[in-house]
Amino acid sequence: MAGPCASEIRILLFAGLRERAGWAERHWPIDCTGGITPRQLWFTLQFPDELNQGIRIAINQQFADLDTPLQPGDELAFLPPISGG
Amino acid sequence: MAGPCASEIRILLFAGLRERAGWAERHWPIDCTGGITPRQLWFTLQFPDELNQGIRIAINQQFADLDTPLQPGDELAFLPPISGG
Amino acid sequence: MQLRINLHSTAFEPLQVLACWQEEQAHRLNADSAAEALFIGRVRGVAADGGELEALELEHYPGMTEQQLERLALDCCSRHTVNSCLVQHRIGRVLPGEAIVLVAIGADRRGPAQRCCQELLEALKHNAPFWKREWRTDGSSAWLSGNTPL
Amino acid sequence: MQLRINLHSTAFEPLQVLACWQEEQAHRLNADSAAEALFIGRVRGVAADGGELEALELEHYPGMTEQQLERLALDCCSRHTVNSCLVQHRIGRVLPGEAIVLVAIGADRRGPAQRCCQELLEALKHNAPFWKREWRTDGSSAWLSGNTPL
Repeated sequence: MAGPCASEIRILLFAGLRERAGWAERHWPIDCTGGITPRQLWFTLQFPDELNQGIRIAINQQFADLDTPLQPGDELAFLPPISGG
Repeated sequence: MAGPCASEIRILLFAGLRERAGWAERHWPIDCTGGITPRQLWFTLQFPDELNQGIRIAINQQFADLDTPLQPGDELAFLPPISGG
Repeated sequence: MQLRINLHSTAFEPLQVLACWQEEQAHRLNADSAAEALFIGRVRGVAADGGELEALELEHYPGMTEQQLERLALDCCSRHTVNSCLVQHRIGRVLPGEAIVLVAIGADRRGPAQRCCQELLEALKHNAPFWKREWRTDGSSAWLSGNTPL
Repeated sequence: MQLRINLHSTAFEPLQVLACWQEEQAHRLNADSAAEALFIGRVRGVAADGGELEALELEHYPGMTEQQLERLALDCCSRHTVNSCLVQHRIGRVLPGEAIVLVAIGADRRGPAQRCCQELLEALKHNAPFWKREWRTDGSSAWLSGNTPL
């Protein structure tokens, strides 16, 4: 809690979303108290996709809710619809 | 129809039923017009098993109903409960 | 539809049989199966009464068993529209750990492959004439009167 | 419960991997599985638009994909009380006919083995981060936006 503040988050994009956005990874400044949510970031970043078209997010490599407040140092990934197996 | 009359049927027993009955195969006289059913034969042959305990029959190697009239030359099998695979 | 059914009176190695089967399928034009569902059943080391099992004896009805397996397989495969069906079944004395049955279904999609594999396994367990006798290590034996629960 | 999950960046031969896995299981005391349900998924030769497929590209999320596969497998296996679980999945460029996924479940009875194999396959198709891009023979490509129907 009293450690140094990472002061940013890492944002990752994958597959079609990455290609449409034109970037794969970005570091985004965040103030030390955190609080911004993936949903807010999605609109700030102005992605070409619609948010309701099956986009899911992961925070620190675990599925999470779009409205989870982010903390400094978090790894946030926007995941387009999955097609594995 | 006008061929020679086989004048008998072949009866086969399997697995536990064969062992309890003490025989595996028998030729049984049947008159040329046929007509006796597996159910009637079952009681005539006085098997130690109960007929309702999952015994099935096959006529000429196909599952058949206990009350199907038998014809001369038929192969009749009494099948105790199946346990394959 | 490719169908092969064999009864083995001695031990068979499921993966070796499968390798040959897949190899043959791969050489058939337009017979690609994107989905393959497989089932391998082996003899348990434990008898129905909980004692140690020495061997399982599998009796069948020569002629009818083969015909019936083919009928069940054709029926199941046509209901699910699959590309290929391999059924291998042991007869005779089978030791713990050895394979009794192998069912392999190839289809274009996973749903039909899985459903066909499952249904054919149930069908042959209940409607192909096979009978199992357990031989226990103490020399005693008993015919099983049905299948293990699903 | 024995669990092994691997991602392969080059082609793997499902039956060879299975042979090694079964060999290892056979050497474990009291780990006999009387029932083994398996699924092998391969790349189709046809793209979603019906054209000829050159290759499928499989992207994943390094770290999360592995963790998520393990979580899904442990969850599914504990719900069905099975003995062993092997999951092999390709990443990178996969050619038509090559295996993409192998799921092998060992259990004491056929029901749990089959249900676990089926459910884990659905779980990983929908909840493990993989993305497929089709490369067509004319050089064009497209990301798939979901799974083939069940």
